[in-house]
Amino acid sequence: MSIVDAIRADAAGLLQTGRAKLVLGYRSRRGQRVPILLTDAAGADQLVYDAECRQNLAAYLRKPEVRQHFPVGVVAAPPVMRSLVMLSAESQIAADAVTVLAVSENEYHGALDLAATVQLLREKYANLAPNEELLRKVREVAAMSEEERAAFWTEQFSKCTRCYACRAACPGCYCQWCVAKRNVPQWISTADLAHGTFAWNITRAFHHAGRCTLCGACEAACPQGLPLMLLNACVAECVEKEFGHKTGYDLAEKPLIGSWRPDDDDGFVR
Amino acid sequence: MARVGVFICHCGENIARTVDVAAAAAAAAKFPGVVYSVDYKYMCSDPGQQLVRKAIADHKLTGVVVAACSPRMHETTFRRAAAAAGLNPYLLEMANVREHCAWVHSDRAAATAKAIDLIRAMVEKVKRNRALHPISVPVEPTAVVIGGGIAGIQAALDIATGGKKVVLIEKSPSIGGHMARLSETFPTLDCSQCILTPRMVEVANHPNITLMTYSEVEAVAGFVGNFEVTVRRKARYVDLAKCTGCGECWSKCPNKKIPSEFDARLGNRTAIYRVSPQAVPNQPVIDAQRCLMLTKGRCGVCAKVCPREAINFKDADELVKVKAGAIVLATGFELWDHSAYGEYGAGRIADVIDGFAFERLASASGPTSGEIRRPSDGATPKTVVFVQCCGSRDEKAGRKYCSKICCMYTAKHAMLYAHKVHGGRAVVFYMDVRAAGKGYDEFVRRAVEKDGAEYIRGRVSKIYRRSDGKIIVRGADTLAGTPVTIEADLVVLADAIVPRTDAQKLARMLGVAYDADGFFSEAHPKLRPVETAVAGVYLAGVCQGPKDIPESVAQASAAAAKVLGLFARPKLEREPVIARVNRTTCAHCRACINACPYKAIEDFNIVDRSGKLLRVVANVNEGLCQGCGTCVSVCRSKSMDLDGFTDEQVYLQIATLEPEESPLPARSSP
Amino acid sequence: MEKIEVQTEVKTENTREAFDPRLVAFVCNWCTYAGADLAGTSRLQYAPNVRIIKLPCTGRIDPLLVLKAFEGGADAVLISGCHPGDCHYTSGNYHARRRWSVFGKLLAFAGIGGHRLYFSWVSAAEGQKFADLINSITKEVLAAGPFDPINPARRRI
Amino acid sequence: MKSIGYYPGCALACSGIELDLSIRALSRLAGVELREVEDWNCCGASSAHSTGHELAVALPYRVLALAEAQGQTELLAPCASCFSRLKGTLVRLRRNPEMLEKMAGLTGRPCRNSVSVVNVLEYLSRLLKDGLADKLAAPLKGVKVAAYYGCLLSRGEGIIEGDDPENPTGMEAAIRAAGCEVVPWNFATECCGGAFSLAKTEAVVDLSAAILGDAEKAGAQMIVTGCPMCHSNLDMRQRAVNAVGRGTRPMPILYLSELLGLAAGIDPKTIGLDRHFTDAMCVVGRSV
Amino acid sequence: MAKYMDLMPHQIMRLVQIGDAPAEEKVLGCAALWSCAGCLTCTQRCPKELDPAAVMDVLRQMAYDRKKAPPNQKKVLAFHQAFLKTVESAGRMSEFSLVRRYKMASLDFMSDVALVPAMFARGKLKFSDHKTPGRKEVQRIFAACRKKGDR
Repeated sequence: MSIVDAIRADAAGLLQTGRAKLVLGYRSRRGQRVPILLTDAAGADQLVYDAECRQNLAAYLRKPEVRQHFPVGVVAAPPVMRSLVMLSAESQIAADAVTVLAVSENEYHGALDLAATVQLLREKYANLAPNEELLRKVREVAAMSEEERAAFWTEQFSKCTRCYACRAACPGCYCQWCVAKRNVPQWISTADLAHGTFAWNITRAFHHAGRCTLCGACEAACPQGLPLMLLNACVAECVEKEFGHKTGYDLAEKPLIGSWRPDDDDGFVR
Repeated sequence: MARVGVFICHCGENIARTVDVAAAAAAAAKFPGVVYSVDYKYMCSDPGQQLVRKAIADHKLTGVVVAACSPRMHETTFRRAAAAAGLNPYLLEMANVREHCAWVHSDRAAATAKAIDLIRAMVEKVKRNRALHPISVPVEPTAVVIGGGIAGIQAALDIATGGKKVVLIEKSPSIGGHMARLSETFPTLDCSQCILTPRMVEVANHPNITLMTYSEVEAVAGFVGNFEVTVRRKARYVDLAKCTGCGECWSKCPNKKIPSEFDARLGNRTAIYRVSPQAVPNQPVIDAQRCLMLTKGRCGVCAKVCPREAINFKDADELVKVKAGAIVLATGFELWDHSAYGEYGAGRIADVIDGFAFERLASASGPTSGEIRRPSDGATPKTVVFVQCCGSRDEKAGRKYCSKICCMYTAKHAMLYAHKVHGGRAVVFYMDVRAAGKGYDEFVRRAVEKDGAEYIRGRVSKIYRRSDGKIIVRGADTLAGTPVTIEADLVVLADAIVPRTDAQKLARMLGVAYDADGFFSEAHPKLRPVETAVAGVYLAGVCQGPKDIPESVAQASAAAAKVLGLFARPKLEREPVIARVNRTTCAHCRACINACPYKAIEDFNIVDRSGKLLRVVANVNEGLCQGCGTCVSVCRSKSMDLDGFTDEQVYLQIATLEPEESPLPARSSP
Repeated sequence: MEKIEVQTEVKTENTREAFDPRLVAFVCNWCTYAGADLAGTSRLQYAPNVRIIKLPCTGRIDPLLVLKAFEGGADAVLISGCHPGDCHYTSGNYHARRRWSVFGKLLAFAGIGGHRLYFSWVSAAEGQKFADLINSITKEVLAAGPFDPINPARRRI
Repeated sequence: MKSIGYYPGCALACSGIELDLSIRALSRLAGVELREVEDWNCCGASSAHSTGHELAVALPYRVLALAEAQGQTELLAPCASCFSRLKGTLVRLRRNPEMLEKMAGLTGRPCRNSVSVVNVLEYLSRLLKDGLADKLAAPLKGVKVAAYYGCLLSRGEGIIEGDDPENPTGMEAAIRAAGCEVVPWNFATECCGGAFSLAKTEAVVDLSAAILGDAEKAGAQMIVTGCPMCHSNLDMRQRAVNAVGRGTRPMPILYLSELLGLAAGIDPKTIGLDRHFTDAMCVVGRSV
Repeated sequence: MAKYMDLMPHQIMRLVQIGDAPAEEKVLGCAALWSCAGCLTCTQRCPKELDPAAVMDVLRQMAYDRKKAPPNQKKVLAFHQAFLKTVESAGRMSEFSLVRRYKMASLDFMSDVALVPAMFARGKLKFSDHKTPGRKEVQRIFAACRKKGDR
């Protein structure tokens, strides 16, 4: 049975047995891969899955209209699985709220609960192959002089229209009241000026430190093509190097920012 | 609209010398929201404070900035003044233009500019200050005293006599601690037990004191006024309610050859035993490791002979929870293990003993009934060498600090020896004699001049046992500049005083800090010597640092006074600098809950009228929160804020740092 | 005597209306603020370019505050608190340290680093260290020059 | 361990010859090749570091440099004095790269300071671990031995990792392996006067007398040591000790390597047991 | 060896701390320096983690350079000089020439003569110096150190 058939079968099964009241998956529309929210087993044969399915469906779990249908099933590739684990660790979804239709490029692992998902991740996807292309770019930017880097980002950020598509696409951005919305005080200026954009993009990247699974949804969602993954990768690399932290492999994971060890790096302090 | 008053202090010449205070006052007067600005020679003086009070009244000020010294110096002073004038004290802020400006700069122009900046920042902050009110938490008027040595006993008695309940927790089967093991005490040479035992009995009989011996603290929860201490009552196998302490059991116990810890292993005890004849409570305990019944399941003699059926082999540990408003730590000390000194025989030489062993030898109630006889063969030593600073003041193998009491008790030992063994020779090796204290130096001189102790200034380099049984002590006489060798019969090492090995575990339970050597840290070395940084936890005795008996007692009474002071009021007021959650925006990611050093943040269920759970959010326990604000900066949605240092207040301080910028966005809607 | 030299340097700069670096220091109330007080009571001279903002603990210092400072025209930002293990709140500085080691690297990657963002532990007893710190930072920033022209975070109207 | 660099040092060529012989014999038996450093020079011993800092470093440096150049990674220096000079230099140079530079210039022999130095106790216990222990019979069963470390094998660089300088135990396992009994005594780490044998003979005699005396009182039948200086002092000076009237019964002074050699059944003469001043052949019930 | 010292090690350390001219005179001129066998016990025991043994070495070197060693210590000096001379000439030390040189220098002919034949008998003394091929190099090292004034 092909991967897609297996997903369809399991999705239908979940909905029939009531293990899920809703299944989040992908369908194809004019060659595009777009999300689909299934409540009826009959629709299961619309489900598809392939490398084009880049959206992180975990992002939908914060939406009331989805939450009211808990428990749900979610078609999830490894990065999405990790997002789901992260969300559970941050008490955003209950352990029994989600069934994972665990899938990857070339293998389908069946309908798993979160515990089983963690096990799967640790066994098969403990070290997901880093995106060489991305890392190369990161090194490129890192190699620039400070002035060059500043100029590079000023230019990049100048494209940002502050549409917050990146935020909408990201499962980690579940705050009903994002800091960007705060106006007393106004932490992040909404004026069409560079500094607000800078503040937004840096803050977004930092708020995902130790939480980002490098799923790529934000960059994919950005209408202006900002290289957001550069920032994400820079942070992810740092947290793994400095603190051996990898997001989404532990349901009881403590937040990286908000935990500490006495032997954390002290080198940068005078 | 805010009405801010700015008061700039000359501090005599201290500020005015480098800062043009008049110019500053003029500049401040122009700041938006400032309705009154003045400079004065001594703002902290009475007329100065009067000026502030008057201005508050006359100009209906809603905020005050005093530009003077460091807030650490006079914030309280001026906030009191504000309060006296009817302004909420937390609507007053200080701009530190002395320590942070006038005193550290010489360029008048630059200093004045900076002072104006500092004032502007504080004006902007104070405009956003909210009236705050001290938090009051109820106080449970019961004190837990941990440790039943002289310090713990003193603290317990003082608190109890003050009319408050005390729970005294002692690890061993009897209270009394180390003092109960001493023979005589310096500098008066009165018998230790004669002065201690009455106190021990008083503790046992005091209506306000609950005595928990053979018990250890397992966990501590809560905060000042409302601690909950979990105590493990170790199985004693003897029912104290039934036992009369008649002694049938231990006189019949077949297992008689157990070295007695109380007698420094110089004497023996049975498996069911009293720590000492003066033990309080004066009832036995069964040593579960040694008791044949408990280890091998046969014997049970004690049970058979007990007329009151007080023996219970089924006895088990129990956990007891105690509610308390304050905790006194009096866990005391141990002696450093001199086996670390290979050159002193690595603890393998029987006739090289520590101070406590000598105390027991000299004690009338000791294993030798007060005769000085050496452990190896019971012979009376003709020559005894005392070695001071054994492990003390040794950065390499021992501890770097001075143990403080060794000079005195060594002199005492030399004296006692001279009194008990006539014609005996007492030699004391010392690095320095430190006899500061009332009658102390006289005491040491007496040991030298009257009782003929030979004091040799120098370290001992080697101690070994010659085949003929003599203990050879080699050392230097640094005053004569010659090596010395002494053929001794007994050597007494004045081992360093070290904290209890499990003290640090206790400290971590309480969040009390301890120094590199493991002694508990006081809140301030000069001005808060009996308090810890943890509110409601106090220190008494050697657990805080080496002390002799009078000092321990003094500190214990001081701690008791602190406790009684705390208990004097039914409720207790705390600085209202605490974190607040915005429940409507909290996303419940639990980052703050994980980050809080005081476990002050917990889940809070928002339910509708029917009790149906709507959302879970974070909630700050005002009693526990100490106001560090760590939670604020881990909160991504900015749903957490810190009274007194709100995001808005800090934001505006920063914003003022760019003068060209006009100060800033709309005032916060409450 | 670096201190003195910096003093004069800064002064002449001032009088020539040339680049006068702006240093914002976020410090904790218990150690570094007290350390700065000690520098004062000991009359240690340091460059007048620093503006100290007091917070209870380094744990309270939100990265957004740093961004704000840069927006507001700071040429450099200093964050300083109690030495590890000495935190008045037992662990605020440990939280801060981890936060900054990530945020610092991120900012550097985004073009703000080197001579712009400084971290330090200054205890209540280290008045001298505080003074030296401010002087050496001021010196470095003077050397690095004004931040505005290249500062992507700077507010420009 | 198949082979190891070997730095006999001057003493082992003459007064300490038994040490050399016994080490070689044991190594042969254990199948370890001793690769002697070619063209080695004297380490300068106490004389160099008593009179000149650079010389005191330069001489050992040359040895280390040679060993490294000859492709050796580990260097056995049986003589305690040589060992402490070599190890001391090595450590100092590790701490101080400039010094390393300087020495390279001064001696014209560059060196990465990569060779590690092994002392006799360490080496022998390694041999035992690598199987020599099984080769030991126990002809000396129950002989009471006082283990004498002296200074350079108990303190400073000499001390074996994890051993207590104040009462070392590094030798005891080996002595027991030889079937002997280690007697507790007090002078295991006392100084014998070291290099003062000639210049301050009276002091050396005095100190040696004390050491011999305590060993005898402790009931030792022989003293075992690892250091040539200690050996020659205690062995050669017993007559003098008698002369000053502090004599003991003749006390054989054996190198640990000799003891193990005997235990391994090597012919006493091969390991130089017959070369002692104070008869040592008696321990195997033979006379010289 | 302390009992053979005119100044106790701790006194030497103290004088070094004082460090003025008279103290220097006293330290560099004392016999104790030349009675130190370098047994390291002082360093091992020092509770302040100082290294008196190393201090002794340095002082000895200074005293040697400045020719301060007291006359009654000439035997020790003679020994050291003899030792180094031997090493310099042969690259290695050989006890025979060491003893020969030592006796010429110290003029202490009689002591230990009894031992000499016995030592030959036991192969513990050899007439021939073992001259190393590298001795030229060793001589260069000596020269270099001497040139540097050796400090």
